[in-house]
Amino acid sequence: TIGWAQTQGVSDDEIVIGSVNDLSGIFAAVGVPATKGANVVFDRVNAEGGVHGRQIRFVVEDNGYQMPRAMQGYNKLLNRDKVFAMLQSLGTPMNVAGFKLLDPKGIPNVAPLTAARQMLQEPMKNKFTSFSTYYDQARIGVKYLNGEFGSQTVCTMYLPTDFGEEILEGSKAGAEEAGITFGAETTHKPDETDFVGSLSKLKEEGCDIVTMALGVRQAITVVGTAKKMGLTDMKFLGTSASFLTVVAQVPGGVTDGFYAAASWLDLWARAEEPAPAAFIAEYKEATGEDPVGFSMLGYSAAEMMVKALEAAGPDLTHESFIAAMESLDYMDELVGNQITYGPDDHQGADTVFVSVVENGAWKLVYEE
Amino acid sequence: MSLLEFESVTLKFGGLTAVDNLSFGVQEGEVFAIVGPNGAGKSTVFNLISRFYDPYAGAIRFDGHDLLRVKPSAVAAYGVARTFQNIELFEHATVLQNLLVGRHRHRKTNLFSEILFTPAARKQEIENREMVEEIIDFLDLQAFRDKMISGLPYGVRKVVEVARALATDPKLLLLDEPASGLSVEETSDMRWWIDDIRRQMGITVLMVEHDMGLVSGVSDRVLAMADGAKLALGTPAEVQSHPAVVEAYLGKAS
Amino acid sequence: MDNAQLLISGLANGCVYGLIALGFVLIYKATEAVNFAQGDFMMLGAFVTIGLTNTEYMGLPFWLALPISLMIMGALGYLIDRLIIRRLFGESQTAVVILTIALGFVIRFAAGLIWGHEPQTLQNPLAGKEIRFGGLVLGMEDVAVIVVTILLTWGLYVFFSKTKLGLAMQGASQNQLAAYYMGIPVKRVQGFIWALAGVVAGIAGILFAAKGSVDPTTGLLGIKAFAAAVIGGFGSLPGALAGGLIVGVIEPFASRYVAAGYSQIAPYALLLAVLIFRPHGLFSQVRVKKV
Amino acid sequence: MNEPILRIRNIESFYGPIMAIRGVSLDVHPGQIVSILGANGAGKTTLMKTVSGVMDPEKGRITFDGQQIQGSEPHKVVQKGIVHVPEGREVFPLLTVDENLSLGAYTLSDKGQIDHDRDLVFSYFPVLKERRGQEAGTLSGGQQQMLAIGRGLMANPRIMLLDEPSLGLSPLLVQEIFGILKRLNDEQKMTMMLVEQNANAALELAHHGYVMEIGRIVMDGAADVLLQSEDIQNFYLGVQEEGARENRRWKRKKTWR
Amino acid sequence: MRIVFKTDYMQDIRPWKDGYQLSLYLILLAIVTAAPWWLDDFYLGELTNVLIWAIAGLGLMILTGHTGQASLGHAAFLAVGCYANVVLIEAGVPFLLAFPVAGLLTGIVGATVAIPALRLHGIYLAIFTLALSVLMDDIIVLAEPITGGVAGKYLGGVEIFGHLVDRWATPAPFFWLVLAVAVVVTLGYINLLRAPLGRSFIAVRDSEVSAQAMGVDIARTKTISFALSCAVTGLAGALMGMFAGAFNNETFSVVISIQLLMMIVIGGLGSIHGAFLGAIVIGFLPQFLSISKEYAAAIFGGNTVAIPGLEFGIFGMILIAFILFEPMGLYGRWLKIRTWFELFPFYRKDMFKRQKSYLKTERLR
Ligand SMILES: Nc1ncnc2c1ncn2[C@@H]1O[C@H](COP(=O)(O)OP(=O)(O)OP(=O)(O)O)[C@@H](O)[C@H]1O
Ligand SMILES: Nc1ncnc2c1ncn2[C@@H]1O[C@H](COP(=O)(O)OP(=O)(O)OP(=O)(O)O)[C@@H](O)[C@H]1O
Ligand SMILES: [Mg+2]
Ligand SMILES: [Mg+2]
Repeated sequence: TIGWAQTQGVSDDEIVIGSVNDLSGIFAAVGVPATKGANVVFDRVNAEGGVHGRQIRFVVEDNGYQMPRAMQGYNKLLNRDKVFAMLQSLGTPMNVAGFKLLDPKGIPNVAPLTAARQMLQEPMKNKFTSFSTYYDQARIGVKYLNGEFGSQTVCTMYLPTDFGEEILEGSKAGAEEAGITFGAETTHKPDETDFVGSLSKLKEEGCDIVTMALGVRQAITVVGTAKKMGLTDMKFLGTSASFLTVVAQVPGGVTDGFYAAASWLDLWARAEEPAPAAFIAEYKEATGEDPVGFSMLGYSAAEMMVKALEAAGPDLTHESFIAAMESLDYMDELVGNQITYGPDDHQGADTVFVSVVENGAWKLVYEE
Repeated sequence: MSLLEFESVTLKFGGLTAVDNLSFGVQEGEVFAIVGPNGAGKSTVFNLISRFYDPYAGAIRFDGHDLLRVKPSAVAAYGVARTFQNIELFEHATVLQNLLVGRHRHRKTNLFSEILFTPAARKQEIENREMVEEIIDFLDLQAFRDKMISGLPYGVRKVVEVARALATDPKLLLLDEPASGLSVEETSDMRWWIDDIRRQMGITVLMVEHDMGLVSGVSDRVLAMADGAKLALGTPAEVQSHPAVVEAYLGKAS
Repeated sequence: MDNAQLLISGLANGCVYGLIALGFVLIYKATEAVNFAQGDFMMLGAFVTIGLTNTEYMGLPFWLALPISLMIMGALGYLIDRLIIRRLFGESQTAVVILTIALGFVIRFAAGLIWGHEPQTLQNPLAGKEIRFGGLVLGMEDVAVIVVTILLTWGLYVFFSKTKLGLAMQGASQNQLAAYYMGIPVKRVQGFIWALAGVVAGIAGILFAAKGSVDPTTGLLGIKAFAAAVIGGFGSLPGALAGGLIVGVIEPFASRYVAAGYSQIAPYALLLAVLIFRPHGLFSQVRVKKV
Repeated sequence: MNEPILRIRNIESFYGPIMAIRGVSLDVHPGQIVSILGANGAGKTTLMKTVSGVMDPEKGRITFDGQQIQGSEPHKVVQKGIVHVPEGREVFPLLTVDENLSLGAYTLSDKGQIDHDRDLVFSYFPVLKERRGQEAGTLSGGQQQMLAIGRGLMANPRIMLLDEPSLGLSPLLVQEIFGILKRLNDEQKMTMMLVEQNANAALELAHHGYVMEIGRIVMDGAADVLLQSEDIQNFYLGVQEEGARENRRWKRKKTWR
Repeated sequence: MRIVFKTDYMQDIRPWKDGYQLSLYLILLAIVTAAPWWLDDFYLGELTNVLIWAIAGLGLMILTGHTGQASLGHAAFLAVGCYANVVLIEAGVPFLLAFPVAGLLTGIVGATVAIPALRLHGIYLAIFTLALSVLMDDIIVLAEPITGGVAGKYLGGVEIFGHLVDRWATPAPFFWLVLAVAVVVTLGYINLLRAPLGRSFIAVRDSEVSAQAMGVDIARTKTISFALSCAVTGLAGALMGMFAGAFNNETFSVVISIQLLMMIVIGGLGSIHGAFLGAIVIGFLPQFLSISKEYAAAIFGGNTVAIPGLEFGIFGMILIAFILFEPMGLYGRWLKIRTWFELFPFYRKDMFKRQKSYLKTERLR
């Protein structure tokens, strides 16, 4: 029998992939370039004849980072577009709510744009993440800083959201593994713009490692403020959420010395290397803009999707796709990661890279 | 005992004494008028009764209740209804709805019976409506029953205010310049209406009015005020001929 | 020492809130409308300046870009009134409020389209400079913010209370009909105030972008500035500044001394407290209609 | 007679679907006081509003001093010298008495003239001087009415539209107001269009009178002639009075209807 | 032109004008009830969503449209209702009890909030409620033992008389549940408006002084209005939670509060129809734009994110257009259209031309 005939989102000449993303809300800086990056791949693949003769249709619903809109997006993707799989959906709560709908139908959720551990919650069968979690990033980053500088007290500045709590817990775990103390924490709101108070508190507590789970704009301000206050022995550590080229490029060297533990390498720091250079050229050709880090992630996730679809063969069903995903094992030169999946391993890359800003660019200092 | 009693009431706004040690009583069944120059404190007296202001000193009693102990809405519940000098109607509602709000103090239903619109609620609505229709007939407002207040001319609004106050079925009716803005013809209607309100409905009327024709035509007693204090109190004729009143209020010519 | 630093940084930050709040109050004072897009105006002002100044865009000299961008913002404020808000003349203020919320959506969209969604910083001559006195540090941008805010508040205050036009604006907000009877060209006056609000938003945007960075969602800061304006008493210009300063100061102190998990609540909790005890804000007295 | 300064021709005004003015024409000559009488709802206020531009007529022409002004913005009408003292006072409630008066002179810039006018207003209404600093919204009804009239005078108008200026004023002040209007007319030759319920006083003062009913002008004539008309006496001057209360619902048919 | 002769007071008290009007509404209700048979799952889901928003809109309409108290914080009450419902169900309370109790609890919370809010007017009240909405996020995090904090809560289907009612597994019964709630709330609302309490709401909205002079206790009336409004909003919140299936502190954001207010203003303040019309605009328009984008892409080419956030930008522009076109809300426009038909052919061309209008300060009340 031909399994795909019963599988939604797959027809003779088309595969529908969906995404509930943020194209206009507070995370548009992530969602927009990632979506564009993915489109570059799909457009190219489609132009070359598609995968096993099927064109890929990538349908992105804008959730504006709001739950009701996200639910409408899922309704459309599942009931109207009848997607085969989801790719790069953004937002932990939105993804988690989506699982309730995807799981019963066995629809795969691939490479969500959040590094929360919940992305691999049970049933894990149809869930695949690309990268290490915020938790691991914070944990490993803390250990690195301790090893490198002998720092003794870890503190966390975070937004009280699941994103923040993941990083808080990772930092605590890192401190424990390194055998140092977890000193203090401060909580924030996304509209906060001044951090002198929290920083003096952290100074008072003797913090010398500060992990951060803040918005990008806020992270920049924190680092700049600390400079002004002369808190030079405090090492600031962000995660993949702060690992943006713009953070390194803030004028005046404001962010110099800022660490980020992420699961990929910075794009522009490696612009000369062949894979990034080829990507930059292709992206620019396709969109007319310079890519940013998240364009690269979108691109690489789409590449992975195409690889899996190819490996699944012409008889595309959820089972064959999941089997194909689980068989993937390749080096992604663009992001600098070995991607390996297996029946019990639904997290593609496990490496955490720690980079630091030096002279307006990210420099890799450690990987694990 | 008077129905309404003011006892040495004083009210100050900053440095200004708007009501100055004022005492008077309104007897049940009479039409009592207050006159006085602009800014004498007449409307303020009304506002004191309505409990919009707390007096600085003194006591206000109505029908055995100490008004100073209760909130504004309770005053209406005791049976005091009023109109406003500057017209305060519910603009975005019809005349009928305005009058029905007047029935509020007689509400017997509660939240639940209203949401379910039980037979009791229905009966109450019909009764309210009958009562309000009588007032509409009485004040000749039939033509405006379903009109929005916002589209009514000044004169009609004045009458609607009186109607709304009557709809509360009060013991004491406070009218703040009921005839201002009315033509001579309408003023004479108003005169007969007030007369009927007192005689047929048995409602005591306390009114502020500048139209001396109306005042002397309907009122039993008149209080003249100036600068918040009592100037004269007596029958219309007495007050009108009181030299201080002529001097401060009526002017020599009249 | 420590507290002095908190205070002074809080004041500088509060001035930014105050600046945005001024924009709210300006429009409210002259039209009684609440411009929910004021925060987005500020964001736009910041991006316009970045677009003129930053080397990756037009790269004009900062001091040249400054007046140009303020002019652009003024023109924009005027056009928004002329083309959109004015069509609602005499309609209920709720309609205007909803309109400005929708306008905020459009501005955010446009900014994202033109300047992208990543945070950007204004390249400016003050960047990185700071002054120190006795262990306290204050960035030059902060100094600029404080000076400009105080001057602007004072200037606008004088404008409203002392000039004929300012008085006319207040009159127009209280009774449009009466203002017309006095011969005040109410619509033109409102156009002027929207232009002025555009300029004030431009100033706030420039200072904000110089102090930190902006992205299209920066305008959401407007909500906090709105809260600040309300704390001060919505119709009062010095009140707006004071409200901004209070919020600005409370934040660092709360983060410093209040337990994590609660500290970030401080500005809004303060707002609730102020409103409960002073229902019309700190700086305006309660008014009751005389009947 | 000289050319009318204000000429209203065939004006029709609507509130949505409701026709409030049904083709009104009237003339006001320079230096004249024209008085308009009518029951409530006749459309007097609407007519005034249409002249001062706060309402647009659907049809018809209004010429002031040879220029057409129908449908123009109200502030332009004021700049031409037409000032409207509206029904219901319409003071600026949160501004002080002084500030209200200053706004009355918004169209003028001669400081000396403004100060002089202000003193004049204060001499007419001394209580306003006492209350210079008080917020207008807290004045008593009659005080607000004085302020509204005073504010109108501050504009130094060529023609004043007065909509029930005596509303809520004490008898003494009503006499004074009419005295003031008379003086302004005599001394400064100020032209006026006056709506009054106090028909007696209005016709005593006016040169010419119009009677409106349901949006139409049903009668007009020299004021002294109108004063003698039986209908006017019956319906606007209350002469027939003493009608026993039994007859009160019986209304004599107005001959013009 | 239809003329109705009135011979009985009940004709005015009844919510419908005549049998003809009643039958129109009944037919509409029948058509909507049959929706699962003539709509596919996608549109049924959207219709359900619109109805949930409409219920929330009815809740806010009581407070803002009829009592004149602007709230920019109703998402907080959605949250209260949602969490109350889930927590009760998790505690083993059957849905048919948990649901109304969730509404009741939200009503009690609303009444409690009303007490400090009683002295606030206009924007001061709006910002007060807005702050509540902002704080709700933190409160949910802090109340982790009850709310599950940032990890959130889940709610799959519920059982009603042994039938599974679940947004995804059994969309039709879930739709009927929502429809039933909407109908019941609407009927209660209609009843309220023709009874003394509803009129006292309007009285408080239009003039507090004279409402007091009529014996309306302002504090009590506002508190009841808050309570009713929040209770209905709580019901909507409970349904919204069931619709989403999963929610946490970020679900009921301030943006939703703001959209709720937009919704009732665009629909038409002070009318029940307005809540429904507004819900269609705010609830379905974004989805409609998203769908149209596909057709546009099919016609003009280009991929789905040619312009990121375009739908949102267009959404904003359409809202602006709605307000400019009809500042009194869609219901106002509908009334005009209806009048036009009723008067046909006696209408005048510019009968609905806006006459110049002017505002007065709302700072005094
Ligand atoms: N809220 C207030 N603040 C300050 N002064 C006030 C206030 N309310 C009233 N007044 C003053 O108190 C005095 C009495 O006002 P009130 O309205 O009682 O006068 P009135 O006798 O009704 O006059 P009128 O005949 O003009 O209506 C006036 O001088 C007025 O200016
Ligand atoms: N805003 C409005 N909307 C609808 N109709 C209105 C409006 N204002 C007035 N009208 C109607 O227009 C007609 C004329 O009203 P207008 O106010 O001009 O009368 P008036 O002669 O000034 O009466 P009054 O002596 O009571 O002031 C009235 O029938 C009234 O119902
Ligand atoms: Mg008075
Ligand atoms: Mg009139």
